[in-house]
Amino acid sequence: MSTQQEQPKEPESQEAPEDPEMRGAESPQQERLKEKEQGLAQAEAVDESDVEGETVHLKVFRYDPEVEGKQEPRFDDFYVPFEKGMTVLDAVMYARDEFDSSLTFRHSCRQAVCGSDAFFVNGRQRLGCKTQISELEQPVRVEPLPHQEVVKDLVVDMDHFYDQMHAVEPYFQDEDTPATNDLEEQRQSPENREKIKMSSRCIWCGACMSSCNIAAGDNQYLGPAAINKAYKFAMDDREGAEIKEHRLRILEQEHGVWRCQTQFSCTEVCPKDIPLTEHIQELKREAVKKNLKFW
Amino acid sequence: MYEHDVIVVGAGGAGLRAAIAAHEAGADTAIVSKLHPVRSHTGAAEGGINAALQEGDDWELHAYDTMKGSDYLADAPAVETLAQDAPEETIQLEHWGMPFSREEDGRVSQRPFGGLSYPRTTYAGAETGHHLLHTMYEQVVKRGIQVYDEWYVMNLVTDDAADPNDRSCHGVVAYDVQSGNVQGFKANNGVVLATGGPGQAFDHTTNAVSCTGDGHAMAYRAGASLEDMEFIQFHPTSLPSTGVLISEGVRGEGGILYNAKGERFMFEHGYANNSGELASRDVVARAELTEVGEGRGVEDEYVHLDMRHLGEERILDRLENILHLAEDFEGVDGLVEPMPVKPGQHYAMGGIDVDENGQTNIGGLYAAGECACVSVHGGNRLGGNALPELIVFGKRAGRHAAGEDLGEARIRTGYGDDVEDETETELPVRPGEAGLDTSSGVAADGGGVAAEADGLLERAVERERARVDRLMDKDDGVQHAQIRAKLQKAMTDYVNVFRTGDGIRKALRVIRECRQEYQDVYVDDPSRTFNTDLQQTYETRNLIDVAETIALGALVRNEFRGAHWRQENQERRDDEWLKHTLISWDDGEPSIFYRPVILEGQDKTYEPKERSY
Amino acid sequence: MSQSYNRGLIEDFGRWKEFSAGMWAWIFHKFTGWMLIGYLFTHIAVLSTAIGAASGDVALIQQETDVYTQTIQGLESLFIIRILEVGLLAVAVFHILNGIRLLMVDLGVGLTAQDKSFYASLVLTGIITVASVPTFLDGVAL
Amino acid sequence: MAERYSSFTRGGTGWLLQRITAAFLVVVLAFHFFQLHFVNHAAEVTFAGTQERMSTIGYFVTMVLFLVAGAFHGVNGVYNALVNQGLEGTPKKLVLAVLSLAGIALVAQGVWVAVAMAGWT
Repeated sequence: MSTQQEQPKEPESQEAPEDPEMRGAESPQQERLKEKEQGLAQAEAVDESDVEGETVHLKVFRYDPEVEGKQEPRFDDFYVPFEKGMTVLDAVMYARDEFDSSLTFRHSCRQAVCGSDAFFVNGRQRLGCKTQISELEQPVRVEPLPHQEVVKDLVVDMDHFYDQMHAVEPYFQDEDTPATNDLEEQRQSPENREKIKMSSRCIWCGACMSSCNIAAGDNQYLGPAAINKAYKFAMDDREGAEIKEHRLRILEQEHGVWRCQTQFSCTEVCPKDIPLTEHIQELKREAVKKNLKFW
Repeated sequence: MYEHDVIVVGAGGAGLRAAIAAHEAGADTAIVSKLHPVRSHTGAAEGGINAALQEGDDWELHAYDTMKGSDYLADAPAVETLAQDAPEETIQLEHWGMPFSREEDGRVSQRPFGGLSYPRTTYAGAETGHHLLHTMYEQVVKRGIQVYDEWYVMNLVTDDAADPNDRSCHGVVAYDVQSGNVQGFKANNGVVLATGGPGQAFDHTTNAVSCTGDGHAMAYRAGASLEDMEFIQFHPTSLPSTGVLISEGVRGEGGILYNAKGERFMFEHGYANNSGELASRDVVARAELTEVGEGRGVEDEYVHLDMRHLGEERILDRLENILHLAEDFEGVDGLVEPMPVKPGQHYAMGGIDVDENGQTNIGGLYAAGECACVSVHGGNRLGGNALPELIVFGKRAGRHAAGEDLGEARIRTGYGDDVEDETETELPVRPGEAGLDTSSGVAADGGGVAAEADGLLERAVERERARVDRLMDKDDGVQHAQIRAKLQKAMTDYVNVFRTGDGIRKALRVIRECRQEYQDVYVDDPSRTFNTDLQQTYETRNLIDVAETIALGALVRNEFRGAHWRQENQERRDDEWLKHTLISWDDGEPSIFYRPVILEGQDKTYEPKERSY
Repeated sequence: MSQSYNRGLIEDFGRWKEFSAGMWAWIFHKFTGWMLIGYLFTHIAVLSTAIGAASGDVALIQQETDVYTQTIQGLESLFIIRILEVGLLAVAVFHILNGIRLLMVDLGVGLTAQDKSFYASLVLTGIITVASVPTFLDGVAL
Repeated sequence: MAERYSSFTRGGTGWLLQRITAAFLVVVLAFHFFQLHFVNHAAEVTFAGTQERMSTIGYFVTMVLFLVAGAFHGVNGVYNALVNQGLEGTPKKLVLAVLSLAGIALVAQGVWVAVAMAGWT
């Protein structure tokens, strides 16, 4: 079954005809909307002159292990009407809802916080919902994240990523926290909170891991996201020195921080602007300091 | 078949908290969620967690503020439980390492929030929900609680005793999204629904695309009642194209709303002569839509939120993330141009009818979080009250499901002696299931005459497998996206901020059409692997059920209370309406009844007052 | 990582056109590193061959016709060797400059300027190489 | 899954040594190049000149350290590059052995050359 999409001749054919029943009571707004529709084509041509035509040309990676014709990966073309503010996610959602319901990708919050929709867009790991179409060269190539097993279309297997995240004991450990019913909080200085602020922003999208050439080669390498997760705890003063040492022991394993080759690709693709390389480097120094007590 | 003591459906804040609590109570607990836990929509919450922590503040003030904010439609036992438990639960989060924003002395910071008489909102930057979600997921990892992520729960398994109050829930049927494998999950003790809000019933919402009211619809069809569904909070400032939320903080810092003519309409058109842009959410949302409706909207769709006059320095210091949101999601630079905003569906105050222990009227079935209605928020939720609800009632539901004794609940659930039947409201169409075959006499969707739990489970699994086969084998018909779009549009057009009897009736007609079209729905994607088409087709069915209850509730409640506004009766009518709207799926056809609000608290009674700030 | 199918050049080095500064720096550093270690082995081998054949005869040494001297000077009289030496210099200078950049990165200094410092290493390498060409090619005939 | 990692911490030591040798090499390599191409033009290198330099004890020691550092830095760099590309198990051990031997042989050969140059044979 081919789902190749021909370029529509008339862009307005994309617009569903207005059902008069669906409209609200007669109001000045409705009348103006009618007027507006008439002048629409003209206005858009002016407004979006910076975008090639009025449609977005998407080339989307397709693969499905059990559907004939999709077992060999291929690229499908979709032509989606452009709207101001349209993101890559909006475009693939449009393609799915209007052209091919089998187009598969993860997405949820649409506001860059759930981390579901990291794709490989025009050769770079990006969040689909956070990437404006108008900033991309066309055709917009949308592929699943590299270095991860593709389950179907844009969906990749995240299990390995989750395993690595879990490998750094990603949970607060402190044996002597006060009882909660005393309502006694642990004190933390605003400076210390500030120090871990960026690291705590990680949304587990996996873009960093996918961009990392070393993680691709060394399957056991913890990867930037997991190390950053560990950084968040290791640098948090609320955890005691002993636990920090324990955390560093996990991180300084052969497949821990040392594998980082400071290529900065993780830092560059991180949609939350977390300085991942910087955090990894700081942990390397911490580990060395721990081993050379006289530092 | 999988078997656990407690099955938690959904892995947002409430689900994770429930799972941790059930695990700590000694139950073998598992989470079944259609998303990996960290993808849950709790992560999008920005504001904070209300908890009376500081000296000078106490839980009674918090309870009072919440009752007032609810427009006296919240039940006092629920509100008082929330206010009493929130401090300890917040401190618990702190002990689990949640990175709260801090004061100079190292204490957790608290800031003032709308409708609160004391600065009691604890927060972690402008991403409190993100930190809450991740902190709790970390604790789930620590405890090794089993998580079935990307398993979509299709239905609950209940027996079908004639009276829903006599039914009990034995588990769920779910399918592994990755492989398409349908399996039963047996719950020896209980099932906790924590599936979040129904925002996708509207086409313009700040909610995630996963917020499809699955829990509401499944519980509803199984015989649990839904409560106060008509109360939907609309946020006045969401971006027009995506519905991404622009925090109230912009107006708090001095951002100004303008219409297309450049008028500061909140003042110039007299919507709120005192507070202006800082009037409560419902007032501002109505003002914006009035402007657009009267022809003063920009592009006939939205208004402008301008913060340029605050100056680059102040904006970068306090509202930096707003700049990113406007840039990333709308392509607008908030430093050089005003940002387009319009009201968007934001939160559902109503939900599955539960008591303060999280229990529904069905034995062994619990609900917590946005999908539940304890009722804490009544007619209108205060900012900062959603997150404490998750942790307080998530924990209670988890503990109770695991078999701990939390004492007798004061709140009643389901149809009982204390309810009042709906005096016939004229309905434009017959709501409820289309093509319903009533001859079989099957009430609950989990169905089958009461039998051994294993037998019920097997039958339910078989039924869902058959349903999947039917949807997949069908080669033509209607696709769910079409139905969903139609439903969402009708809800936004007619059951939005402004509601008229005629409009709601129109919506009910469209919903009926959607139901009929759904009879002909098919799944085009032939693959069993990660078939989101199939999943969304299931979700659309749930949305239809939930949308209908929202519209029905909105139709019968002929008054203006909290977020619910009716053209015909633009005032609060305490004489008649100090009661909850309840809807239950009675043999496939909704029936409506009411239960009085409980205003008697532990030590005092909350007397309804005018809600003015 | 194993793939259930072949994504061809979609991954890794097939994407070289889309590499950013840090990635290029890494590639060049590895590449120059391999060349330098290769050269080190060759260098020691050549020297030891020459030393092995060196007679140690004082007279020959003083006449500068010792095998060692002849080997070195013989090689040095070849234009191709001089060109290779310029290449070696470029390789070594880049490896040194980028190495300094990497040491700074390790110390957490100037991470936000990591791309700029890479370009700076490239430019400096170019300048030093070009500037040293006259010295390297001094006194050799084509 | 932390147990997957052994308590094998040579990564840290190796990483640190790689940096220390790097810092040393930066200086000495620059000196070496300068010495043999700018101060003394390579074309004019004679055994006599070499012997004169090499028989100075400081120069000799520096050159030997230079060799050891270079050999370690190079061999360790090659090894890490291979490990980063996913070299594991027996091949990894084999490569480590071969590279270590090659490194030792290089140092041995180089020291012999230096000694010969200095004329102490």
